[in-house]
Amino acid sequence: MNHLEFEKPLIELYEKIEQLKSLSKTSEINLDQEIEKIEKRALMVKKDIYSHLTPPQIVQIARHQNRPDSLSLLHLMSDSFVPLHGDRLFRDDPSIVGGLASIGGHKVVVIGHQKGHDTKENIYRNFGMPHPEGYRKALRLMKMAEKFKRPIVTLIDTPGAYPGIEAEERGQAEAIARNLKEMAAFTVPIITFVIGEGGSGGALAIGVANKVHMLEYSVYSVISPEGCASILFRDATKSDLASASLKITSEDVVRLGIADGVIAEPLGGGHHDWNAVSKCIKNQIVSDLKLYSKMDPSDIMEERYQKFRNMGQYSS
Amino acid sequence: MNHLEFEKPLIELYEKIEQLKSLSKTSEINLDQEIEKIEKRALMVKKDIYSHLTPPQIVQIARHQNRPDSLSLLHLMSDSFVPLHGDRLFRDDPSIVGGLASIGGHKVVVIGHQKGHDTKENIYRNFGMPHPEGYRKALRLMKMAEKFKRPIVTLIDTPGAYPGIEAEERGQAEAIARNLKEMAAFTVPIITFVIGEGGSGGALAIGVANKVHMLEYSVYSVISPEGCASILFRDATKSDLASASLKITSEDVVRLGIADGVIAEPLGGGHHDWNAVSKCIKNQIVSDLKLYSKMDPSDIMEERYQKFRNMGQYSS
Amino acid sequence: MSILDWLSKKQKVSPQAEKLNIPGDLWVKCKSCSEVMFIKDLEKSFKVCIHCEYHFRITPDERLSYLFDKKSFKEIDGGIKPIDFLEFTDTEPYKKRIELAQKKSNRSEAMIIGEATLNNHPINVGIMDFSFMGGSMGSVVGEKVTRIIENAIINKAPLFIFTSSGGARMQEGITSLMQMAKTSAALSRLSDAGVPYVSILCDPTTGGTSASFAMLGDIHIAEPGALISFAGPRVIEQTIRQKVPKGFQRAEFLLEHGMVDMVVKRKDLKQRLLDIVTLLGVQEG
Amino acid sequence: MSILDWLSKKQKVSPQAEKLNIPGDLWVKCKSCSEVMFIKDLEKSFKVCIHCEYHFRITPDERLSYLFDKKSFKEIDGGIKPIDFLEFTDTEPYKKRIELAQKKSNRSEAMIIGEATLNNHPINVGIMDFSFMGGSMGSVVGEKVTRIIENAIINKAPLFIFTSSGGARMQEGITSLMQMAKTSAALSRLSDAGVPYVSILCDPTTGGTSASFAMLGDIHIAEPGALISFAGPRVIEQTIRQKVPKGFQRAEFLLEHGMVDMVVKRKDLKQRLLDIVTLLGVQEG
Ligand SMILES: [Zn+2]
Ligand SMILES: [Zn+2]
Repeated sequence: MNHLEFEKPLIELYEKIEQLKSLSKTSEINLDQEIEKIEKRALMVKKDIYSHLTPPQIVQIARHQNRPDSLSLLHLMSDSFVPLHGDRLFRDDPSIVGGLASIGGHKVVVIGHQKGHDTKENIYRNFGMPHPEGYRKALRLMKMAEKFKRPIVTLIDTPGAYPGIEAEERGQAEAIARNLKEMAAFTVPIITFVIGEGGSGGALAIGVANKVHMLEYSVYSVISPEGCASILFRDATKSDLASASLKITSEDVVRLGIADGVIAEPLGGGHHDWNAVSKCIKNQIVSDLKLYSKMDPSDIMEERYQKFRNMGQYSS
Repeated sequence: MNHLEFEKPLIELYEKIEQLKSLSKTSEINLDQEIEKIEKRALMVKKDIYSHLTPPQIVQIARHQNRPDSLSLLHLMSDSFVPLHGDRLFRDDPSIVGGLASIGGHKVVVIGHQKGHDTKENIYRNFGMPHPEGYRKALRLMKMAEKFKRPIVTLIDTPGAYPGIEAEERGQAEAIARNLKEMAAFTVPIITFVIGEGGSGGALAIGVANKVHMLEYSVYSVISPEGCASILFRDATKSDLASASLKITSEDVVRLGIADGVIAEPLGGGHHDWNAVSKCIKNQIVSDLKLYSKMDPSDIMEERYQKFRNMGQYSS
Repeated sequence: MSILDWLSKKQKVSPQAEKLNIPGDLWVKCKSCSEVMFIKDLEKSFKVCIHCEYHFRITPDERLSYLFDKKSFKEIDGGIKPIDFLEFTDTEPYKKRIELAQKKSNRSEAMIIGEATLNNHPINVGIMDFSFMGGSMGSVVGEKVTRIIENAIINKAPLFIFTSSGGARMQEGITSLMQMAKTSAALSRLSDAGVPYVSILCDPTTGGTSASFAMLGDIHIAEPGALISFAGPRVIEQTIRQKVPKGFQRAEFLLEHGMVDMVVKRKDLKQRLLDIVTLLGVQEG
Repeated sequence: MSILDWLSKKQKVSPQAEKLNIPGDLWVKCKSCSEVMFIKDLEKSFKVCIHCEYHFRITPDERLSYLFDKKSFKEIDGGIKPIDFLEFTDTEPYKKRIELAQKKSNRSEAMIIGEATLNNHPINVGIMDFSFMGGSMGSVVGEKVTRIIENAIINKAPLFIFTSSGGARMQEGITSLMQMAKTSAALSRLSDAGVPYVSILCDPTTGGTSASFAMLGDIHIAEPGALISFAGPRVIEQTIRQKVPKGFQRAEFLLEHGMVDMVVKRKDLKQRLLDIVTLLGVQEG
């Protein structure tokens, strides 16, 4: 597993524990007490680190290579899952996945950005950055959900839209905009989870939801800290400052009224326990859908509309 | 002007008339009586030829290089015309044109296949053979018509869908099929004119109409006579036979119950008088729309549905 | 079953399998990989080559037996028959072609429709038969597709259509073209009724069939290697002199190009359809 | 008008025109073709270069005067003002940036909305002002776009929005991103109401503005040469090291790629809008 830089004190303790364990085995000296002591200390250090995370550190966790990905979470939380492909227009975009699923007895349509866990996967998935056909695939699946009255669950995990020639040629601005407009009018509930990076328009394009939940160490931002640093701060090295200024952590986004709640992650981050993460998401889905199953379709649409209608701070 | 082969006797008479005229000018001999005689004869020959046209001859007229094209007809018959472009997905396909128009006081959305009158134009227009984006542009405009309750007028003039790699890659089967399905559900009236070639799926993709009118020398066919000859007759030279067997002339197609009526063309074919053709089409549009303006939207849809629902001959 | 019965049955159901001159005729050679296998093994594997997974074309009866509950299929409108209303003759009269095809297939047309059950889920089914005049769509196929759609609108059970067709039936002229509009229009009403439609695209699905009901499924499943196109490779190469790339217009190509949801091996198809019916087929509330 | 007034006005409205050191300052040099022309001639030609037809960026007031009936524009909600709710500071505090922009433009934000008439046809109008912090969309722009949409839903008159914007206003963080959803959602209701919306895309229309209300018109009109993109050329070149081709993401490129209906010269725009309003704007029956 890749370790994050700020976990260094912790990693050193773990290494010590390993050394002692191996020593105790080869030398037959009982070091159990020693080990236990250091283990306790490690836990304290871990708790300490994770209770004082800075925004840039959270960004690192959100982007962690072992962060649970959409497909894995969907498989973990679904009783049954049928992946569907294609926008029926141009291409199947591997950076957006989706399909039919049964989650805790609820039959839903699921959609998510898909990153990889190694370079090969990431190239195939375009690092989770959709082309227009990805948004259009998502829209096709959402329309199917609306047609068959299935709630929609989306998982956001993307650095953002893809800044490439072909993505522009094929109209990614139009594709994103259309999703925003169409999602506003669906009468089935839409539940969104930001599970890693929520990057700009590429994230929002599947995020116009009745409920937007953020995993504890996920981020949601109008622009990447790096982009913001180079454009606004005119200094690419100031991305840490930018990440703090932009207010992108789950706590901040909820405080701003943009997300509805934070879903706690296992101590040390979701990448240590995908199963636990999937369970938390599943529980949230089940509890949300219980609520919406009693609600009128037009009220569900109205709730979502008003939620976004009221976003913004200004003086009049 | 290009002359058709079967007009040869006529052309010879015209040439004679020209010779006499020029002779009478240079020699100052009065040949008016002679000329008048041959002119009368030419008219008789013309009437004779055009009252005994064979299907392959009609195919030639339908494909005539000076056949009035959609854009020209639209400009001629519209009081006001705003061309619109693009499928909002991939490309603007020059082989399909369309826009907003006012025709005889009726505000409508118009769509048509577009051929050229010379090689350069034809290459630009892909000889009137759409790519998928053409059908998708047409669908976008038709949806706009439905949204704003504007009747739809379509002009069919295409050899057919484009048998090319890119057209297949981008899903022309899907694009045609989707149009057929969506057109069935529109509540605004759809009036279609086959103005030249009505070639296969590429034609039908804008032809699911309440009224399908055919210009006298237009054809409408499931496959080109050439294609049919090489596939069914296993002999590419038998296209004349195929064109007769397939029953593709306006008269035949009306007799089969697929088209609603024939719009007479000027003697000698529409290519001699675009203006006259445009007036006939305009009159038909105005008279049709007068009818539909009194009809309930759901009845308009139902009429179109039943029309196509009942096509087919079988024994049960 | 006598050996003669068995042989005659085999001949009917394995049009693509090259018969070998081996005593008893118990072997077939795969058209794709040229490997030889026991016909019994081929049949056990859903008529999929045990060496290269090439999917042989199969008959409607075989499809029914692979997927649906035993004897659950009840045919609808089996008696609709084609008419030669254009008195069309190419290298042979259409009338004669029809008779021949009917005799060969023991079926009146290139498609059967009916109701069946899939693990007790009621399903509306349409299956095309490529061996009947290339599965071409004339008035009868168009009418049958439309009727099974209308049936689904009434009984609200999911609709599965298995396509295998060279396109429109030219011998019925412009009327065959109109079957595209007719079937697609009917599907528009099926959509309004909220009934799921799964289109299963089998080899080959081309021309007017692909450009109408085959491409209008809520979900598109393709059989591995199936040719799916509007204009097929030969038409493209002949008409515009473009050489088509390898794998062009095959099921896997269409998956990449966003036109089908999945390519499913014949042995996995039943479970996949069952999952879809479970997830999409039963309306809540 | 005194020469000083005239000068100060000119400076405001011609940010792209390079001033020449010629007595009286009556000349401008075109940014595109470098030709020099009388500023009077430039203004007579709708701020379009008389040599190369380069379309200079213009102010909302100029747009109003070019298109709508004299004094017909009634501003709506001109008093909504931005707040620095994140206490954001980059190279300068957001608060200070706002103040500066307000002072420079004599406007409270990067957009005006209101009602006007076009040859007596009532129109709902929104015009963005690129000179105000790059026309960036924060809470105020988002709210104003939404309000003019809501206004149109009530009065049923067509909506024209002239976009000119670098995208979302980063200084308002995630809240600025949400303006994309908010404005697009409002347009969904405008569609339901059957009110025509013409989006006029002016130079530049990029980022979150292009990926929301700018791209959701019933009809898209682009000004010649306008840059229209989500990720602009510089972002693409920097991020993925792709060199963009000439003309990429310009109005004419978008026309070819199916994203806009027409590219209309400024001098022809009024007539075109009038035609559209006549053909689309008045509901029959
Ligand atoms: Zn094989
Ligand atoms: Zn210039």
